[in-house]
Order: sequence, then C-alpha cells, then structure tokens
Amino acid sequence: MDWLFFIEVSLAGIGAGSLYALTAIAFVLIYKATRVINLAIGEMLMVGAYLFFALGAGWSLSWWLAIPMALVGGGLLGMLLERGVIRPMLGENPISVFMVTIGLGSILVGTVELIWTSAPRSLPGFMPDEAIFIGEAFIAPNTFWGFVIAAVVIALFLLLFRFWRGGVALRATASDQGAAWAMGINVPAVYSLAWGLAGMIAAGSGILLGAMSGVSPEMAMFGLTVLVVVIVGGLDSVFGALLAGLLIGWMESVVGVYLGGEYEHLVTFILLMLVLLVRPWGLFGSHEIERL
Amino acid sequence: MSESILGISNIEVVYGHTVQVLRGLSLEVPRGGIVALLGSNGAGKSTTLKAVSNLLSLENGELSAGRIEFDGKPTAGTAPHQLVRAGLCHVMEGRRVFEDLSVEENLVAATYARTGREQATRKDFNLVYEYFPRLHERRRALAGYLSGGEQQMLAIGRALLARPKLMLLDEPSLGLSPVLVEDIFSIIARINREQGVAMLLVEQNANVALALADYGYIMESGRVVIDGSPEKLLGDDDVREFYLGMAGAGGEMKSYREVKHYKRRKRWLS
Amino acid sequence: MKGKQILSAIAAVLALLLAAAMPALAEEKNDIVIGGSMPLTGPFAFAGIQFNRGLRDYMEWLNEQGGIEGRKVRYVAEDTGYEPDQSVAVFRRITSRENVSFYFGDSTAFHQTINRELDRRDIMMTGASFASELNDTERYPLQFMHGPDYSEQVAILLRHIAEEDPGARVAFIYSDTEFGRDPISAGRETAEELGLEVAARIVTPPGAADISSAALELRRARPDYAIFHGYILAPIPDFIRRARQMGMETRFMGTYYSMDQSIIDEMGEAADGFMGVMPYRYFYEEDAGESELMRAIHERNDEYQTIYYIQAWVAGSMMAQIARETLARGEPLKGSRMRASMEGLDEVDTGGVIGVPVRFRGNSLPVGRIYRADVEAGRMVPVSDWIDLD
Amino acid sequence: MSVLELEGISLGFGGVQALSGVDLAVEEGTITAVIGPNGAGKTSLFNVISGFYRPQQGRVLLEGRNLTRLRPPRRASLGLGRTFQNIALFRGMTVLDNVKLGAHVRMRTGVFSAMWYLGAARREEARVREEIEREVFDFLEIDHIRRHPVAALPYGLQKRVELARALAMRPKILMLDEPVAGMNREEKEDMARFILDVKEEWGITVLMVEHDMGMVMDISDRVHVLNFGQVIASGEPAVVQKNPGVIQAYLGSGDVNSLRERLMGESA
Amino acid sequence: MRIGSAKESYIADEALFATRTQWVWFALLLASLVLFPFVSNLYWLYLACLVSINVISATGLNILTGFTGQVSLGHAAFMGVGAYTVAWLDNNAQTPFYLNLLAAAGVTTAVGLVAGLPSLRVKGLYLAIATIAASFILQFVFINWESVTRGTRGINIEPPEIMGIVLDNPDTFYWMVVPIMVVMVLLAANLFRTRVGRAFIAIRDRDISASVLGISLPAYKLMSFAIASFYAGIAGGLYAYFMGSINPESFPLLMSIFFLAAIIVGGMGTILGGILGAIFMTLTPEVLRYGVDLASPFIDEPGAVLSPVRTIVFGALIVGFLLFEPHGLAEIWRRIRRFFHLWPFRT
Repeated sequence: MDWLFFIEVSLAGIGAGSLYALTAIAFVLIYKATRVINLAIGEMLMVGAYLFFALGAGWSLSWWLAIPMALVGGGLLGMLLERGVIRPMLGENPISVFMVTIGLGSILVGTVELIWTSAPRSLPGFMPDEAIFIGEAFIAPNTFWGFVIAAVVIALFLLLFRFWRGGVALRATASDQGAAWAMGINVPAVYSLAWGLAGMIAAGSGILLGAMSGVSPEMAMFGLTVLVVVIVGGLDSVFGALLAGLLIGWMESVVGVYLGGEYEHLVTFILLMLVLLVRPWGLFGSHEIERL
Repeated sequence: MSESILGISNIEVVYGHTVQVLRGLSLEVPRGGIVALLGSNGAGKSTTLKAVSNLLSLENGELSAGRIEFDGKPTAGTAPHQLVRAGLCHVMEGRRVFEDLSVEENLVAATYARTGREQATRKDFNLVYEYFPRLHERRRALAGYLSGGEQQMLAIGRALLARPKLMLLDEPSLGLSPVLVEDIFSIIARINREQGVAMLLVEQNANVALALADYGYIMESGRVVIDGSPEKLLGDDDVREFYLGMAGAGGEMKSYREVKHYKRRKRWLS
Repeated sequence: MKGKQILSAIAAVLALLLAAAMPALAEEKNDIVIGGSMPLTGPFAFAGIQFNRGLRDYMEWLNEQGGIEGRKVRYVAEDTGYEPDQSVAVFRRITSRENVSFYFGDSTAFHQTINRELDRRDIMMTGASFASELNDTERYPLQFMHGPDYSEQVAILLRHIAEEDPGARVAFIYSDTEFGRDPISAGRETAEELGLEVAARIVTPPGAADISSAALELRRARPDYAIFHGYILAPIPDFIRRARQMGMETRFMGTYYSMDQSIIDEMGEAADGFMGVMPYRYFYEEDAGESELMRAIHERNDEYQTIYYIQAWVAGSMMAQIARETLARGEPLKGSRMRASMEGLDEVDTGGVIGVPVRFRGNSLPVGRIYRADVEAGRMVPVSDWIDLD
Repeated sequence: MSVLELEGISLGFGGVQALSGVDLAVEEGTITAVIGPNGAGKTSLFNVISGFYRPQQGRVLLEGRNLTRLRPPRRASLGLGRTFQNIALFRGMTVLDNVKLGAHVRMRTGVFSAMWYLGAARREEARVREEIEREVFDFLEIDHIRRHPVAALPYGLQKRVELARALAMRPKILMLDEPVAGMNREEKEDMARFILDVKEEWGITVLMVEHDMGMVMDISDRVHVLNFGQVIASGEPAVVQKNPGVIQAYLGSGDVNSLRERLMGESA
Repeated sequence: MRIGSAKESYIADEALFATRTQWVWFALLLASLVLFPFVSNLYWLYLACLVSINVISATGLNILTGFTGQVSLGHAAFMGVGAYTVAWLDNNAQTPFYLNLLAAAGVTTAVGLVAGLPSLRVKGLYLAIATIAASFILQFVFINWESVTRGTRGINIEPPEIMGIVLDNPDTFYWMVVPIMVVMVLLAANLFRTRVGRAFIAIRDRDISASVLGISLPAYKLMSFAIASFYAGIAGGLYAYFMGSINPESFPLLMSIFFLAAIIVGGMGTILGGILGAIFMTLTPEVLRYGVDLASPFIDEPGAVLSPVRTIVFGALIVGFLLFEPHGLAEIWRRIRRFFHLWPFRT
C-alpha cells in the first residue's frame, strides 16, 4: 500500500469534509432552534455563492468587500425565509414543514436560474494559489485554505455558541422553547437569529465550495450529502455534525479513489441506511424517549 | 397604583378550539403577597398560570374571554418575554431547566428577563447563590445532571435573577421528598419576605401551600369553587372532599350512581 | 382565509388558461417545417440558445436564397429546460399541429425516447447528441449526426496522440453520467489498437463538488495525456490547475462540448495548451473564406459566434441538402425516403465548414481536427490536419 | 377471580424510577380505580399494561396468561381495550370509521378482497356496521354524529367516541385514562353512568385512572393509590379515604400550624 | 347534506357512490373519458395518457404518504423498477404486455417491501430520508447493473400489442391506460372502505392508539409500502411502454418530489386529491407555457424564462398549498360542491 498516497487522499477528503461540517452546522443550528429539517440548505448555500458571484464578478467588487456582503445577503435570506414561510408553519406537522423547505428550495433554484441562468460560472479567485505540502504530502491550496477557513469559522461559531450571551439564548431555546420564553428570552427573535446565522454560514460554505468547483444551480445537490452528514452525526449535535462531516468527506474521497467515483454517493447512502437502522438518532444525537 | 399586582377576571381558555379548560375564573394576587391556587389534577391550575404568562400559544391554547391585568396593565397582546421583562416570572411545572446548559449558563439565560431594564450584575448572581448555596457548589455542572431538588432550586433561582414583581410557581413540590419540600418552601417564604416578590403558588400539596399563603383559592373544573384565608380553607370540610372525594360534606351533590339515564331508542341513518 | 381565496382564484385562472390553450393554429401548407426541442434554459442552455439562433438564422438565410426547391422553410421550436420529458412534450405538441419533416433534438435520452415516434411519423432527426448509442442505422434509421459521435471524437484524439507520441500513456477522466460514460469502453479498445497505454480511468460523481482526490489519483497515474469527457467546464479548470500545482506535465484534452472559445475565456491562463477535437471551423479561422456557409455567417454577424451557432448552420445545411436531394428524386419529404437519399450522398454538404469532403459512416460524420488553446492569441488554433476515421 | 394481575412491576427511565415493585390485581366485573398525586406513575402503569413500556422487572397477566413480552396489538387482540388521557382519536376520520376501527381485531378482510370489495369484504363491513349501530352507537347515544369528522366534535363527545371505539373491540378489560378530565358536571354524570353501564350491562371489567375523587370514590368498587411509583394503599373507597398515608400524599404531612412555623421560622 | 336518501340496508349505506346523483356523475365522467379521444388532438391525448400514468402513481403514493403517513421520496425510483422490469421482459422474454405489467408490479412490490423495512425502525422525517437513500441506491443499480439495464445507454421497449393492435401512439395507448387508471383508482377507493384502509389512516393519525386497537404497525406499514410500490410498478411499466425508451435518468429524485407535490397540491389522504393533484401538476407546465406565450410581447426571449418560472411555480405551489390550503385542491373542490349544494340557500 502506498501510504503517502493514502495520506494525501485522506487529507483531501478531510478538506472536503470540512465543508460538509460547516454546512452541517448551519443545518444543526436551524434544527436546534426551530426543529425544522431544512432541505433547502443546499439552495441557501447556492444562493450565497451566486451573491458572491454577482458582487465579485458582476459588480467587480474586490473579494474582501464582496464576501462580507454575500454573507450578509445569505443571512438576510435566512431571516426572510424564517419570517415569511417557516414561522407561520411552526407547530404544524414537522413533515409539512419539511416539505415546505423542499418547495422553498425549488423556488430558490428557479430564481437563481431566472437571474443568472443555469450556466456554470467561475468565482473570482481569492485564495492563495501556491501548492501546500505537509511533509511530502501534497494538498491542493483550495482544499487547504478551504479547510483553514472552515475551521476558523467553526471555531468562531463554537466560541460564540459557548460564551456569547446570544449563544446562551440560542442554546436555551434549543433546549426548551417554552421555558426559554418564560425566562424572558425573545424566542421568535432567536428563531430569526438562528436562521440568519445559518444563512450566513451556508453562504460562506457556498463561497468556499464555489471557489473550488465553480457555481451552478447543481451545487444545491451538496445539501443532500449534508443531510446525510447531519443524520449520521445526530440532528441536534454540533459535535456530531463536525465529526460526521469529516468522516463522510474522508470516506467519499477514499472510496472514490480506491473503488471509483461512481461509488462515492452509494457508500454515503449505504452508511446513511445503516445508521438509520442501527442508531436512527445518529452517532451523537440525543435519543428522546417517546413519552406517551 | 392598584393594590393587586395581578387581577384575573372571568377568563375562559380553550385548547385546540375544542377543549374548554377554564370557565370563568377570577382571582387576585396582592402586591407582595402569597396566594395559593389549589385543586385536583386537571382542574386547570397550570392553564391559569399559562394564561397569565401568555404561554398558551405554545400548546395551541387560546384565551377566549376575560381579562388579565398585571401591574395595572392588561396582558393581552404582550409576548411572554415582554411580560417577563415587565416583572412577571413563570416557573413552569416540571422545573424545565435547560438541561444542556450549565447551572451558571441557566442563570445567564435568565438575564434576558432584564433586557431593557438594567443589566444583571455579579451581585444578582450572588444573590441567587446566597439563597441557594447548593447551586453555587454545582455552578459548573450541567443542569441535566442535577437532582430533582437542585433543579427546582435552579428554576426558582433563575426566576429570582429576573428580579420579578410576581412569580408564578407551578407545583414546586412535584416529585420531591417531604424534607426537600420544606426546604424549598422555606426559601420561597424568605424570598417573598426579603425581596417583596408576590407569589401565585399552584400546588397539589395543600398543607404546605396553605402554610405559606396569605390567601387560597380552590379550583374545580376550570373555575374557583372556594376561596378564603388558609385558616378558613383548612377548617372547611369541603376541601377534604375535593381532595379525597369524601361525600356528604356539601350534601347538595347527587351520587353519580343515582344520576338518571336517558336512552333514545330511535335509530336512523343520516 | 385570505390565502385560501387567493389560491382558489389562482386555480380558477389556471383552469381558464388551460381551456384557452387548446391549439388553434392555421398552418401554411407548402412550408417545409423543421421542429426543435431546444434547451433554452437549464444546464445545456449555453449551447441550446446558440443552436436556436443558429437554426433560425440559417433558415432565414436559406429562405433568402430561395428556400428548398422554391419551398419556404419554417423553423418551430420551444424550450425544454433540458428535461427529456419536456423535450418529448414539445415534440408531441409541435408535431400535433405541424407537418414536420425534420426535427432537432437536445439530449440523448430524448433522441432515444422519441425514436419510435420518429419511425411512426416518418420524421428525420438530428440534434445535439453525439452519443455513440445513436450511431446505429438499424435502431435509429431516421436519425443522423452532423459530426463524429463521442467514441469517434475520442478515437480522433487518440489517433492524434498515437501519431505525435507513440506508446504514450493516456488517462480518461469522465463524469458518471450517460454523457460521460459513453465513449470510455470504445476508447480503451481504440487506445489498445493504437498501441497506447491506458494509465487510468477516473470517474467523478455527477455534479461533483470536490475533485481533490481524483486529482491525486491522476497524479499517481502520471499520464502523458488526459482526455476529459462528459463535462462542459467544471471541473476541467480545477483539474488542470491542480496538475500544474503538483508539477505535472500531462497534456489535457477535451471533446466537442468543452471546446468552445468560452473555455479560454473562463479558464484564463490555465487553458493554455488545452487541446481537443473539433469538427467545425471556428468563427475567427483565417481560411474561413473557403467556406460558403462561413461567409454567410460572417455577413450576418460581426462578433464572435460560438461553435454551437456554427454547428446549427451545419445541421441546417445538411437537412436542406437531404431535402433537396429527396425532392429532386420526386419523392415526398418522408423520413424513410430521405434516409435513402442521405445514404446515396457521395459527399455531405457542410457548406465547407468541415474542411474536407465527408461521407456518412453509419449515422455520423467521423471527421475532426485537433485544436489547441493559445491563451496569448486568445483563440483556438489547429494543430493537426483534418482526421477522417473513415 | 382476577382478570388482570400485575406482579412486581418496576420501570425506570434513565435514573428516574417511575414504578417500583407494583403489585395490583383487578377483579372480574369490578370498576377498579388507580389514583395518586401528579407524577405518581399512574399513566406509566397503564402504558406498561398496554405494552408501550417494557418494565425492567415484573409480569403482566391477563386471565393468567403472561403478556409481558407481547406487543400492544397482540394484547389488544387478547382483550385489552383502552382510552387515552389526551384523546387519541383519529382526527382525520368520521365517528363511524373511528368506531369501526375498534372492531379491527374482530375482522378478517385482507388486502385483495378489500380492494375489490366483493363478497366477504362487503358482507363483513355490513355486519360490523350493524353491530356498531345496534350496540355501541345506541348505547352511547352518538348515532346522530356518526358521519361527523371527530376533529370538529366538542370535547365531551370526543371522549364518548373514544369510549365507543374501545367498546367496539369488545374487550375483556377496559382501561380508561382520566375519562372525565376536563368535563363539566353534567358531562361527568353522563360518563359515570356509561362506565357503570359498561360494567353492569356489558359485563366488562373497568380499570381507570382518574383524578376526580368525587367520581372515583363514588363509582369504584376498589381503589389503588400510587405515590412515588409505589402502591401505598388498596381497598374499598371508604377505607382508602381514611388511610393516613393517602391523606398525606394528597394534602401533605403534618399539622399546618407547626409547618408554618417551621417554614417561616427557619429564616427568621 | 342531501335529504331523502334513506337506505334500507347497511350494505347500501356503505356503498361507494351512495346517491343516485353520484352514480350519474360517475357515469358522466366515464362517458367523457370515452368521448375525449374523439374531440381532441394527438397532443392532448398524449397529455391524457401521461396524466393517467401520473394519476396511478400519485394514487399509490397517496396511499402510502397521504393515508398512511409514511413520507416517501423514492416513489420515482420504484417506478423505475417497474419500468426496467417491463423493459427487461420486453427485450428478453416474449411475454405479452399484461404479464409484463403484472410482473413489473410484482417486482416493484417486492423491492418496495425491502425499501419499506426502515419504516419498522424509524418514522416521519427519518423515514423520508431513508427513502431518499433507497432511491439513490436503486439509481445506482439502474446505472451499474449493465447486463439488465444497459446502464446509462438506456433501453428501448417495443410498444404493447392487444389483439393485433399496436399501442404505439396516444390515440391507441389511451384505450389501455385510461381503463387501467380507472380500475386502479377504484381499487384504491375500495381499500379505504374496509378495515385495511382504516388501519392505514389510523397509523397516520395516531400510531399509538392504532396499536392499542390491535393494528400491527409493522405489518400495516409494510403493506402500505407494498401497495404503493404496486401502483408505482404499474405506473412505471406503463411509463416505459408509453415512452418507448428509458434510462437511469428517467427517474430522478425530482420526479419523486413531483409526485409528493402532486398529492400535497391535490390533497393528501383523499383519493380525489391524488387524481386532482396529478392532473393539475401535469398540466400546469402547459398552462405556464401558454402564459409565457401571452407575456411574450412584454419580455424578450420568453422561451428562456419558462423553465425557471416552472421551477419557481412548482415550489410556490408546494409552499402555498401547505401554508394556505393544506388539504389541497380536494378541499377546494369540496367547498365548491358544498356551495352549490346549498345554493341558493347560502349559509
């Protein structure tokens, strides 16, 4: 066995997995705060990438201006969706809410196609272009910097979640909405906050993803793998999302190289099936006893 | 400034558009006083508290009639968190601590109750720890790992941090041993006395509630059936009947066995 | 309850529209009608819009030239969004109200699905798909391609490699789609026949986001040439950039749909040296004047026109030739008759856009030239002669 | 004879002991009530009997047959009927369909005959329909609402429909979880009458959890009191009412005045 | 409520069409189905065939999702199984088409049973996600089991033949597919008059109380999956015959979402809902096309906005109906009917 090659492949996979992890956090954030399984996360990510494309390539803003603006745009989109569509649905059957997000995804894709057509586009480059070597192992600069940025964002987010007073409000709401409301936490505002933050994170992943492989409406499919990641990790577990993201990124990479690219998604979905059968609440999710 | 901190008049509550739980309930809580609201399970005590704190919407409930005034202002249309910020704190049944958060973080979450008034300071945290030294010892522990009694302390401590004018306490004795119940109730008494917080106390444990309260109401089927001073209630045989179903005291109620039974013989298809 | 009323109103309006949508179109009897399922939207729109313009312009030009044997040509097309079921629906709709002689399709799946219907209605079809599967005169007698099929495109590339660099190591990089898989097994055989070594076959999942590991796989194989197939743009630039970062000297090649000028515009520096097979002349080619069709195109357009636009002209020209031939024989414009005249052709009229005389082999024209992207000049330059597999 | 016996049932949820060593027997032809303060474990007990919770220890016996390892549907087909505390009707169906579902275990139609709706399926539907009309609807006086969707019915009627559904099962033992909770006096009187009739006319044994002490003490033949997951008293209503343990569980312990002194004094 | 419809037996009261008026309407509907081919062109017949196939499929999904509450996002993949079964038999065995169709239903039922196994362990959203996984795995099989499916190259199917008549065109195919559709819909309607159908609804509404009534959740959930797959198999087989060629990309996830959308828009848990939804969602693109034509003087390149607009409308219909009319078109229909029943005595 060629260990160096294996390590390189693994690093590439972990790099890709960091993007899964980042997007998965956006997903988990929404789930924890509002108990909504948001299937439109891939589409939110796509819209973020297109916003950056429009600002960076269309308006020719420099990237350090375009990226924050795209992030804010993604955040506003998240809040808009929450306020306009999700909030009226809260308390309804979760499956209805889930299907609403499928519909939202469709609306977002159609809107993007209407504005930008579905032709694939390249994003303006904003990452260093020199090859990175760890020891002898090669890492593509996109992968490396993508990983670094994702890691920093995740760390920042975890710190916020932990120490910021708003983070405590978020966690409190996630833990018990009724009690949070009764404790003076403005729960509807927390919903908006969660969707806004998630929209920002998703937009960020979209920009990173777009920097690697260009933007197109197809990139919304990324959301499906993220769905697998959060199920495997446990819907309500940030840690699970992180670990499962890296795990699945790594697994897809190794499988793609050693078995062939056609097996990548197959293996992912088989893993999903296994997890659902053995541990439906995910590797790190909390198992709620069904009280009658 | 009106004399009572809370006034409820003739409220009716319906859940899910079908189930009527409160049927014209009225009560008052004086400033700085302790009022006990007693009654058997399902009488509508918790619902009353949720109606006051506007949390009914969480359970698809609706205040269909009547009026609630807190601190001289009607509560209708005020979001729960705004009521809390105005000084009305609801300690819900079953403690409802944030299990994934540490004790201290639970208290931090409670500081939102003061947003717009003044910031919570270290002093406020210390006040809570002073009433509940046990919480200080365990301030780093996850609330989910606390014992039932400690969780109840945390729930009350959280509310205390909000510096409320009125606390709604929903069954603080639930599932606790008699010794712990006495501990907690004596702290409640202290808070009331020292901080001047009015309390509306919902309890099943009538003795301990009435030992603490200045006034008591007893509910059945969504309305108040008896009210009066603790002494009056304790001396009243009716109270026992409500609790233990002993017949004879009131006298006017028929036995269920004697209720007439009509039967329509007609049968048709529609 | 307001939402409910709005919804009811919408439903009512839709129902009314539906009733009104019953087609009521008079048709001009004598016109020769060319129908089209056009991907004006969706992932293939970049080409579809050009096909549509190209065919429209060509038909206009043809009518200016007097049409076909004095008969006017009419082009009728609708958008499909590049969804096969929509393509079928469009076909059904157009053929239900027009007497269609030729049809232009947009995807392999559509070409396959509609085949039976073509036979029934006796309509001749060409289109955007160069799938090897369609190059079967038995199964698809009424379809033809106006260029080499994908296997032939790969074969042309391989032949060029074998001439330049005998015994070279070749890698195939393709997407896990119908499009991507098409020429791979045939390509391996051809490579073997030509004495080339297939160093790797790298599959990328459809819509793949990250090709890092695939790029590593490529580096391990260290091929002299890598042939992409099944992509338009992404992830080709990414592969090339990574290969450069990893210090590889592999030469990269593509097939028809990744050979438009736009690849230079989109890829920039990285495109330099990228090669591929192209059956048609580019708009800016110097010897364009040799071609009647290219002259006509230049007359109508000052700016660069994509190869898809030019492709549509070629397709149109071939349809016109077949129709003319059939009418000249005194036969109706029915698919089976047109097939016979098509097979009788000694030389296919591509208006000189294909630089050498060509004939059908099966359903395709197995000819192409290798071009290389010259970033400095900002255009594609030919690096080989026309290669005719026949 | 005991229809239903519980032997040493213990049940815990991650550290919380909901039931510990509960022994309980239900005599045939009686109305037996389980009472106790909030959180005492009454509903958990019902769920153990129905088979939703599997106790860590103990056995559930129906007519001497061990049910402990059987799943809820199997228990139902052996004659265990029940209603729920929060009405568990099928809100998307009419009253008639809800009640017909009660007869599910007594019907045999399979998928194929169901889809073609010929012969046997048709006859069976008609037969069950007739039974329900004659026995259940008539008895509970809900024939006028048979075509109504249950979701739109008033609460009291919904409770009655739920009872109807359970009766359509023709159970050996009928478990009622708070049958009169949230009802007004008049509705309670009706329901109490129905429960008594179920026992007297249908001969079905009734086991109920109820908080309305007036009704419990009035119509029950036997009462078991749960507190902190344990049976603290059993017996006839009049006896149980006087049990000091029960009084303490409900009213709290001791003399109020000394209690007040302790509560106030400790901090003074 | 209608007055004067007293029944003399419970059988009569349990009938599918309880009143004479209902029978008249049903007969009228059948008659118009028979007459339709004579007044319409090939394109509308083509749409009618497509609608019929979609009605069968949507009815199947409605049984599973609308009535039993088990959300499936794998319905298109199940149709694929049926289609491939037909295609394989057509290419490898000289069996008549109705046998192929039955075989398609059978194979799909078997596959559906396996794919339904996760429903024993998980429910709700988790199950929906498990069906996405099942759908991807089936897709993988379609692509890679080349010896049976011919992989991505796709596979051609000869048109079916009845008594020497080749059903290779909508005007002939119509006469096969519409009767099958009518029968399949009636079978489904019957199902919900009996204990089996009621058990499905019970599981959807409240699975816990269903099990207290003696309904075995595993058995009935699997049964529902099996029936839904049966419908998908028939629909898929018909689709294969109708299209004449299938490939793995003929049955994408989007198609599963399409059917889910159809039953949401039509009305989950009513037979009529499945029918209305399938009709509505199949025809909406046509209407949009017409709308875009109308708008063409005001926008340039109207052709190029159609597909995005279709995607947006598709999503907006799902969102709009879930938000404002969760019971779908069937409910709107009922309201209209009630209005005319009471008319002119408005309440």
